[in-house]
Amino acid sequence: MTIAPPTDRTVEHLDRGPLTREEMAATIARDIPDGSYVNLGIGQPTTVADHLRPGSGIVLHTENGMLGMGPAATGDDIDPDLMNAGKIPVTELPGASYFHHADSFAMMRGGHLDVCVLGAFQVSEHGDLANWHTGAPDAIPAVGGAMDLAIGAKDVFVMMTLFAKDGTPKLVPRCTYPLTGLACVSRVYTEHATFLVGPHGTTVVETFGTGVDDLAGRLDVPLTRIGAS
Amino acid sequence: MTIAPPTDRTVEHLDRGPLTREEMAATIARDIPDGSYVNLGIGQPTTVADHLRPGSGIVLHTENGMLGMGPAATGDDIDPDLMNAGKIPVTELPGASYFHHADSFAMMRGGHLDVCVLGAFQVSEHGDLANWHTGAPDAIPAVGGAMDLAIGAKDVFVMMTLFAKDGTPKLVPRCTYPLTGLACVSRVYTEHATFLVGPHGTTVVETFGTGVDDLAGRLDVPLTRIGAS
Amino acid sequence: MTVIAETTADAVAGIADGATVLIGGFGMAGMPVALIDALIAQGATNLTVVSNNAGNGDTGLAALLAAGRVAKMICSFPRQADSYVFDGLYRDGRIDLEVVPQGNLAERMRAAGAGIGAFFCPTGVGTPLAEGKETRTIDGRDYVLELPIKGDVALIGAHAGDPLGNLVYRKTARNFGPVMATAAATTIAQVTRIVDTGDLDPEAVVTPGIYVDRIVQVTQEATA
Amino acid sequence: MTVIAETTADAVAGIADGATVLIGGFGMAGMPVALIDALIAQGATNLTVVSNNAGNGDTGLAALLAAGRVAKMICSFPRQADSYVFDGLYRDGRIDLEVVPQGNLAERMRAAGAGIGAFFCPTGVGTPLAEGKETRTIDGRDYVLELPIKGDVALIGAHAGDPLGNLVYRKTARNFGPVMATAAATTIAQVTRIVDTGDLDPEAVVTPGIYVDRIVQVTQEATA
Repeated sequence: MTIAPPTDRTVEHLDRGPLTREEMAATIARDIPDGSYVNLGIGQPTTVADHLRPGSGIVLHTENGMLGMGPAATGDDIDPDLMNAGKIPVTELPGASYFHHADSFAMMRGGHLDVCVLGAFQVSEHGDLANWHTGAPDAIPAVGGAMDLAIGAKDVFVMMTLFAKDGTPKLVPRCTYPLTGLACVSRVYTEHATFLVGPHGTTVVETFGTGVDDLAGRLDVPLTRIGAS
Repeated sequence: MTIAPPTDRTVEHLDRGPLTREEMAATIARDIPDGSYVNLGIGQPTTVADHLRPGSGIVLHTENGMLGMGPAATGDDIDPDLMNAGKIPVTELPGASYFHHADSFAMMRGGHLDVCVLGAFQVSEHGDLANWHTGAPDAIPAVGGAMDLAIGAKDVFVMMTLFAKDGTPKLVPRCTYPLTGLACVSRVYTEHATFLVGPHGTTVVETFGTGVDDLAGRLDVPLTRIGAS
Repeated sequence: MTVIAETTADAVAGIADGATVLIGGFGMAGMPVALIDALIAQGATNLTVVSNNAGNGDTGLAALLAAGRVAKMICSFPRQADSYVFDGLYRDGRIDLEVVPQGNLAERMRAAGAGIGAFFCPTGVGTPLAEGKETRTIDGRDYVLELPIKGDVALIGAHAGDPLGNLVYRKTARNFGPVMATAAATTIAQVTRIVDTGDLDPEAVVTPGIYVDRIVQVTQEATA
Repeated sequence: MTVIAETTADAVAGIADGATVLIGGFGMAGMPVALIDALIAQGATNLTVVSNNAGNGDTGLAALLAAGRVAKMICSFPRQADSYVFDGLYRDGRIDLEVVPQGNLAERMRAAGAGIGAFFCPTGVGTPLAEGKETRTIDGRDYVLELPIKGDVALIGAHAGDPLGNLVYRKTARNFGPVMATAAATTIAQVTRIVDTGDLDPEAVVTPGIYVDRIVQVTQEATA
């Protein structure tokens, strides 16, 4: 982890409900420092782009070979040769550059990106990530760039719901789904709370519509507070 | 070795003297097929360029990052940003391209060049090359691109005098100088003869001003003839 | 030495049964559809295909798969919304699959092109895709040993090429093309435009002609 | 995030004693002479310098060596007609030397920038420069295991740069610059010209700004 948490004391927002998806995206955008190089994974993480501050100087990377990616393209701006990793047409900002796949993944693997934001099926209390395979025996395995992204930035932020549809926690002592990467996640953003994860375990940064004690009762992961020593 | 020898029978040119340096360069140029990608080592091998056939389509590579290198630059054509590996100003031909050092040496190491022409202190009968260090204890070691070039082409041709100034042969059973590469040379051009070298030993292609039997008496390397079976 | 092929049939002539064929493109960007169509007509079979995906819809790579020509796919992401041709073959046990993380796919081909025998890579450490592979801790970090992926043939799509085989690409259609061009014994490029030698800026050439064996011009109309 | 430095002194501020400094250039092409001069003035010492050569004449890298700031050179070709400064230090035992084949020098820095932990390389097999290194036969060919070379700082020369740090080079002055830019924690580029954001063709950018921490404009006059 290289980016400091946004607060020096755990904050419990009890006077409101859980974050909406939009609010989660905005929270992540708030926490990305100006001038960062950022890769936003396909799906939900892509929406973080809509909340980046104008003039922040944040540069978006897409692993299919571009820095300086702009918003989604519409109408006449759609160019079949210009798409993001989710194969959605995008635009080019001034100062963009193109490079081939080996150079693009060298950029990630070499630790040059500041932040990747990814979705997840599960994250362990120490930052292991499972986001590529549910382990279902009949699933066709498909990893794409997930394993490269998992190790591809100084900070890897996960954006996910805290609980699966069946109510089981997705922040877990140990991932039961096949792993994408070991000890690679530094922060987990959910609708109920934001967590730091890593070698020292899981720390709550902020809660939304709930408190740390309540969350501790719903998760199998020991939770600590920032500034509580 | 991928380029067939220029003759299907050993030829002894007894009605003339040894080749001049110019004639050696011309002989090598004659033996490089049309359309080849070629790297000419610094020093004598560079002169091969002067003898390439017009319209041959041969493209010259310089390991400091260029394909399509033209002749040496003179006068106003000298550009301090455009030089060959010997740091001599050169020119650019239509269809040239530039690339960085890692890409340039990947091109060599990956076996994409057809021919490298190098100088040598010694070559063994099986194609080992010694051309970077005389083994003198007070010499400052300096390898440059020699070891990369030695393995950097489908065919590595050596251009050298057959005997050192003290009269000792430079085509030897086993190199006594520190090696540049193992079993990498496919052909040796000298003023007295051209040899194929490799796993099956040394074969004489052509002689100039001498015969195979005479050469066999002056070298410690068993010599065979092409077409003598 | 680069040859300008008159037709896509000429361009793909001689591809052998059992060949490993690298196919460029990420989604449809950079996908050499005309060359794949020519390969289907050419008839080579029992192929191993290396490509990021495993075909979309019914055209291009999906059509090659549907024709039964591919024994094995090496790719990062076979499963897509419209990968039903591959999905069917896979579930029927009629095609082998090696899933490779996308960056490893690129780097393993880069290694093949660059004469690297193997490399220690941090991607996938501790995951099922590293099972059975040699691992090593270097300078405190864990790595998996990865081997090169060489092609017999590469089929790539580029924007413009010259008679020496120099290529430039357009935007994110560059993707795997330049890497695959280095990794195959024979590289075949379809380009939108063949320009005169000297028309490409030497500073901006992405794939030097040394990597390109055959190029063929395929107009936008023909690929649509 | 790239910072435009007003002066070469600002550009090299903070380089620490004992740092590993990658210095671009092949001969004088691409050599960041103004940055080296600034480094001499800045005063950092006990440096390890990685560069293809070990200085020419009395200026640039040779001047840094002459000032006694370099404890070790890692290079491919120290010995040149005018490398007398290095030669003297070496013969006096006042500088350490690691000689690396030129392509391995480039590839080891490329590995550092690309997150590769080590790689098996065919260059130098069976030679004195492979002594003591791990070797392995892969697919019938022999290789030597080579480790990354990381820099604390890279000093490189480029042609033009924009405020985001994107760089283009000129002709063979490109050489080691793009590789070193990826391999150092802090990359500092001297450029002949700083252009507006958007003025460089995105297809022709050689070093994306992500690799460049500081750029400083040095006019031709100032370097001559």
